[in-house]
Amino acid sequence: MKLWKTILAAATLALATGASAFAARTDLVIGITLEPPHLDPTAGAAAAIDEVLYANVFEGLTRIGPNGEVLPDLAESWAISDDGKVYVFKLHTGVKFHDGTDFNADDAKFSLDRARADNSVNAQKGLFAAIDKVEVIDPATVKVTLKNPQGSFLYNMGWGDAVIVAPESADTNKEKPIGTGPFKFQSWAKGSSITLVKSDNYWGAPVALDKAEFRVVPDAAAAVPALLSGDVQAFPFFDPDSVAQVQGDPRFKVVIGATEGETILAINNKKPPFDKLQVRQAISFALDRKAIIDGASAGLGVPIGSHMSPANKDYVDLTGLYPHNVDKAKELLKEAGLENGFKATLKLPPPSYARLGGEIIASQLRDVGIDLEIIPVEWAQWLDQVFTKKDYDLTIVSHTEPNDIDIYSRKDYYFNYDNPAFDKIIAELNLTSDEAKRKTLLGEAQKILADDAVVGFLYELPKVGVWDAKLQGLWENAPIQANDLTKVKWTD
Amino acid sequence: MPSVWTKQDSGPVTAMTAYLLKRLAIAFATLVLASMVVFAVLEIIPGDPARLMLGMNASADQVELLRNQMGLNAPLALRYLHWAGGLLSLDFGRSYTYSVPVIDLVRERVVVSLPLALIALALSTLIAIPVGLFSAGRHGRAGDTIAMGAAQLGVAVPNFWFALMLIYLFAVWLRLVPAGGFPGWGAGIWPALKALVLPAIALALPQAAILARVTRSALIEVLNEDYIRTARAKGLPYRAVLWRHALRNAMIPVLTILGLQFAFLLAGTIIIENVFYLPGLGRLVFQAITQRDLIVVESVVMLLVAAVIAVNLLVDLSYAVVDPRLRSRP
Amino acid sequence: MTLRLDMPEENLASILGKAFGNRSFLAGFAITALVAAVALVSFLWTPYDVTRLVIADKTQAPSLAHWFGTDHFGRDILSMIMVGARNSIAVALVAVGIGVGIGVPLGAFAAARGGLVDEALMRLNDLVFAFPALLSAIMITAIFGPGAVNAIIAIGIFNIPVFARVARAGALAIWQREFILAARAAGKGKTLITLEHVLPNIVTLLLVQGTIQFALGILAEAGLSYVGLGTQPPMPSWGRMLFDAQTRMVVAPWMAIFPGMAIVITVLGLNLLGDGIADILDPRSRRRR
Amino acid sequence: MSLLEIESLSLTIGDTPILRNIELSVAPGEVMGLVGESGSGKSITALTVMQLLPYAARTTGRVAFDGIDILAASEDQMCALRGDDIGMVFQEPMTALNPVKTIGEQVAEGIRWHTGASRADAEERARKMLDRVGLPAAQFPLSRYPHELSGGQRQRVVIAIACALKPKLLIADEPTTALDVVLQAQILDLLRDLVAENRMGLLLISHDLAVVTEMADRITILRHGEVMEAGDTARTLSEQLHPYTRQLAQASMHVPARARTHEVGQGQPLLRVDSVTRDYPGRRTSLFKRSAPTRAVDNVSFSMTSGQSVALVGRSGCGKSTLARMILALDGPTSGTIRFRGQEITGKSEADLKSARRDMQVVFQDPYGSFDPRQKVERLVAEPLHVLEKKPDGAERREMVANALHEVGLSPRDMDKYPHEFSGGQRQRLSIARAIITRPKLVVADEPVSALDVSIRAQILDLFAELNQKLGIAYLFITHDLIVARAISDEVMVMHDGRIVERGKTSEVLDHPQSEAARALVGAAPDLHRAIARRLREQG
Repeated sequence: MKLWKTILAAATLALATGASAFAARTDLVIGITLEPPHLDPTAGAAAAIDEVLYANVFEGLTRIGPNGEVLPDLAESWAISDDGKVYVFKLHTGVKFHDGTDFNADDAKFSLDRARADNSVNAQKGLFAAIDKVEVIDPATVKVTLKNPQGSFLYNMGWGDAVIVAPESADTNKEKPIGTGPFKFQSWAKGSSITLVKSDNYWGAPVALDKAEFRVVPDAAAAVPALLSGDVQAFPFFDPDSVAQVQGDPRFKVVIGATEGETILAINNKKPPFDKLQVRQAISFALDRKAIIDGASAGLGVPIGSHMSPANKDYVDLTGLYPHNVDKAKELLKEAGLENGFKATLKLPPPSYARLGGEIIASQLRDVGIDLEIIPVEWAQWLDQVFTKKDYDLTIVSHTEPNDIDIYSRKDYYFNYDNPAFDKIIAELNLTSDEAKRKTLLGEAQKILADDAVVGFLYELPKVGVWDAKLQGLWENAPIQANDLTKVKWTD
Repeated sequence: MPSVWTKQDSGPVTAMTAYLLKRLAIAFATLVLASMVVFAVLEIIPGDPARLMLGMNASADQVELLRNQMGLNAPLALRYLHWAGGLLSLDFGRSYTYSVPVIDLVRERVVVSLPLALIALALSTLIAIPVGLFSAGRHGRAGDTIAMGAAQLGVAVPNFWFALMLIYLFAVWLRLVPAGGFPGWGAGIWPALKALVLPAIALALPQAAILARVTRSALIEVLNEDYIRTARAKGLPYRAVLWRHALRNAMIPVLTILGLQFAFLLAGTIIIENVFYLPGLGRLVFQAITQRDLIVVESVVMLLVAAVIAVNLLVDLSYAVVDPRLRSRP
Repeated sequence: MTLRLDMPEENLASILGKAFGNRSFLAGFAITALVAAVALVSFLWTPYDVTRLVIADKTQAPSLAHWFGTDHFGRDILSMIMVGARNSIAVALVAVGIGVGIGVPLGAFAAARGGLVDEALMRLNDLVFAFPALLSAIMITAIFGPGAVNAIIAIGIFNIPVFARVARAGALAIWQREFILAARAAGKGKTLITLEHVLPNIVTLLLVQGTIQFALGILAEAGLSYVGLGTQPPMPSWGRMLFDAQTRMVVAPWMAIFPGMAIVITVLGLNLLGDGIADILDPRSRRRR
Repeated sequence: MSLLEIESLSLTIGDTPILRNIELSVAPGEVMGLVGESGSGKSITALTVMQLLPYAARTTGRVAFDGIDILAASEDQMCALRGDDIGMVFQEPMTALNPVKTIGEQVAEGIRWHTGASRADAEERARKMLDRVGLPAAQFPLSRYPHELSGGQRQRVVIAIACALKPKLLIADEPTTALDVVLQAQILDLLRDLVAENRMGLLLISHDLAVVTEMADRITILRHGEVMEAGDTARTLSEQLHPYTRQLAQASMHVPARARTHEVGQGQPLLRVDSVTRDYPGRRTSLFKRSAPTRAVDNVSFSMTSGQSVALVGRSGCGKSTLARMILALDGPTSGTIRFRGQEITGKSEADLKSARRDMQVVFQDPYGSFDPRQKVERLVAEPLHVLEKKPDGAERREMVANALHEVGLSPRDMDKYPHEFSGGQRQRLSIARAIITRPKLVVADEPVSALDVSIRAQILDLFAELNQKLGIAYLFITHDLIVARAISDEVMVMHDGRIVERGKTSEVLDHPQSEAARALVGAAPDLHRAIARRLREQG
């Protein structure tokens, strides 16, 4: 390895001369599993876009911090009216886009209006649904008026889909992204890698890295050798299943963090016999979460009892509700008139948590008499058949969006779950910004979902990061799917 | 039966031209049929590319809007004609997922896949022909048995498994070459070639084993021909007969297999490029299939089919170069 | 007449005699029989139940309890290889069956009819050959859903032109023989001649091609399963086992080594068998691949 | 001193003895004829001299060429001898030349290899040599490929290769067997002249006693790998002291005894061929044009009566076989009609042809290729029963097959054997049994004895004659061999370039040919009687 030799030579030189001010390495190759389809975070759902660009190339009014907190970004401060409907953002000045154009309130207004327009192809238009109007007060001030108060508005503005783009470059961002961040886009070798370099005219604190390459390593089988051979120095989202391969190797740091990914065995609540509560509860009793986590996630991941991350401050521990109990599960099936068991299908999307977990769950449900046929599907088919057409019995998926318990109240959502009591709580929650009140409501919501055994709650998807032991500053947790490189540096 | 060789033929040149034209016409017809098959098959794929591009949270209206923008709502026949017409002018349309012209994607990938296939082909030929010659020359003796035993083993090894073993041996253990990835030709010829070494070996070895066996059996068959005896009766030693008389006559089955292997190599790159995560055509099409990027799948498959047809045509023509009898064949 | 060292057609006894003298045949037969026996035994008995996952026993190295170790779900790899043999054989065999069942009649028909019918069928063959087989198999299984049945169909489709071509070439050679003229002079039609004279005389050719396609079928199934498009869990398959093994090469290399060797040995056995049959029946027969 | 001297040569391949104590010598300028039936070891003897034997062959004894011990010579020494001092001509001109090299290259190659001559010099010598063997550069440039030449021309090239360096010994292994009689005569003349010019020794190997008698000064007769008799050609063959020599000579001249012959014009014709023409489409020369079609059979008319035996003779490629196929309704004429027993058989469906097929059967040339190797004799012989209106049941069928086998001199027990268990002569008997099982009125026999050794041939001809007498079957014999025609036919038709150029009583046509084509055929045909007579006359 030429690169290694260079480093080695340099290190030896540094030792020999005893120079303490030796400049640390400033380049980094980061492995990502999925290649972004394009490079415009405001025009696509793919998490891979954010993984490369969020906080690095593009910035929003606010941003999400390493632990899920809302931090100021292009807006250095804001004021909220008492009724919670008007937000006035004070913007940083002297900020330039990478193409040299200035950033000001017009760009902010343009970005928000573009995202919520009728012909917008923004994948998260819901984030902007509450906005009534956006007004430019002066070049450094923008005022946003909501139709109704929204507790999560500041958080929403921190999403990758809400980053600020310039009217001059908005249409070409897919190929050549122009943002205000500390890194600017250099090149994209399709199917292979995307390279970012340090931006010289960055307004904020300077970054340590000069160059960052995001290399696409699609499957875990290739990731391990790439890491072992030094081709790639960091995999912030490493397949937990492969973690044993590098654990114990002093060259690497394995960092287990939390994500907002509730991994669930989703159940089609309207399809018999899953419309029966006993059947769904029987499934919950049949699940041995420890075995699933051991087998599908290398023992990493925290069991959950409802749709909420254990890291969340509003989390309620409901895992004791359905302990692993085969006899109880059989009993419930008998109550439902299915003592002879039944057959069903289990559609599995590509990620290893689903494919591996699916095999284990199929084996566990077989123990109580439920015979599952495993059908692996690609994401496209999953979106089409399961998510859109709701043509499924059971499926496994991780819901990685943060604070998304409201999905159970959505009409026509693929769970086919309909509970007016739950909907009422969510509606109330949306109008509530009082923290204590919110906590109570969220607790109730979690309880209802667990009682109804809407889906089989499995575990919180761990965020397994593996990177060179000398690398510092990568996120440990993943409140959102992003690789924020602003604090990353090499140590010696 | 009467002799076929009559005197009134108008010479090998026009016969050759006619043969060429006929082959070209057949190749083109095959291509057109293939394009229909590809288009028809891919149109029944379940999965909506528009939905995929927008993700889980998009509304039906947004999806419909995008479908219209992408031209997915036009009638089938019209879409086929549009697509096929585009192919002819090398306009393959725009990728659904990358939203760039497909031709650009293809151009970026071809510079990986083509050198890979060519290196593998060269490697397998360079291994196979000498081994075949060696074995045929020692027909039935220990050297032949050992070489053919090795070839049998080579044929039986799945190339992806072989690739895995190579990675762990040469990249992870010995760290001689990268475990995968491709730095791009811009990084210099040597690093780029280095990245292609293991994949090329993994692709080439099973093919070399097959080719060596074919070369050997073709040579042995030719060595039983009467004209070999004539050449021996001239006083040429065995080795000279092998090189001067047998090899060229044994080329036809070898060329046939070489042509077939090209198709194998193209298909083999799909798995091998995935194992080594090389950004080649194989991985492009594999990803495109999973992402339902139909336009890319259609175009790349057509390109591969066209390449196979072209190579077969080339092989047909090379028969004529090797064998003068075919030059005057109708 | 000069030296005629040709061997005219022979009887069963001499064929058997030669078979026992042919190393290639003996080795191939022994290996193939072993694999078949293992597959058959797996119906009655395996050391462990391959459908039961014992997560607590996952990725154990080979030991007396588990000769080939265990996989990531704690299943016994030896047992899985045994059951996988059954699956590989079934997929490859049915795929060959599709090729023979459709390809041979087509090839024989083309040879018998000649002219435009022949030309059209052969062009159709060319069309299928123009598609890289593995790529198309991946496409087919990806489109119609991964699974053993679709894998069989995808592999089988590409066996059709192979057998059609071999059957046609063999049949054309038979049609040139004088005994066919004799049959025609006896007033027999093309169908009858094909059934009575042509097919029995190309059986050996098809047998040799059959073993080759069988071996290729096993490789193809492994390839498809390896990219996750072949046989689906909980049914174990060798390619699938390699797919599972590839992410665990460092911690559990036995997961990759043993199934890989199972594939190599089986394919080797079949190829040796095919070579042996070809040698025994016709020392000059050209092998096709 | 002899040029080539073979003393007590024995050879085995594996455990099978092939040659036993062969004694043979060739002096410079002498022609030695080596005669024997198939499997007698003629070719192996020649290959021993060349040291081109199969790996498994083991030799004992002594073979000396020009004082060099060939059995002990190294491969390098042999390479120096082959092509330079010993040349060899093989039987099959169609395959003896490398199809991908020009004739010039192939002739020049040996010259360059042995003399180290420059390319230009070697080509010049090759040109001269080809000119000498009758292929002048004006018509046959060096750049010709073998496939552009006819069989006879190719054999001339092979001779040019063998004689290019004026070897001391030329070995010719059945050099004319694959050629028709006219070409055979030309090639033999050429060989004779070359031997005389260069005082070469010639070892001429042939199964044809007549050919050897015409060419050889001395003769060695081989059987089952042993020398039966050797000596001066004329004396050996005229005295016929050894019983095997006598057997060979008599079989070569055998004429079956036939009680009566049939004349033309008795009653209604059995077969009537009216202006039949058959064209084969020409080669495609461009996308839209074809060259003129090849006319294989050109406006042929004739008729045959019941019980008559007619021979159709002609050089290879004259259209005999095409005509035969059309008579058998295996091929259709381009124009003209063929009637069998008054019924038209051209353009009829298989079902309509059934009655004609019952009365018309065929015997083919190759006793190996004309039986499906996978079927037993019973099924093979019974095959024509397919055309009967009422299909016989199993027992009836076996009885009919048994009868047919009996008639051709085979045992009904043979019914349960496979064809490979029979010798070539026996197979031809099977072939005849198959032809007569439906009691046909006409049997078309396409070169039925030309693949057989002379002694077997005599027996088969007897069988044909016997069946003709007993069953009254008419024969149409297709043959290039005038001796066969003379032996078996009442009438002869001579075919040339697709036309029938002469027809008449067998003895008249063969003794007093009128047409040029017939005269050429008769003149070129080797005749043992004539040859011995001439030898004796020359020697006084």
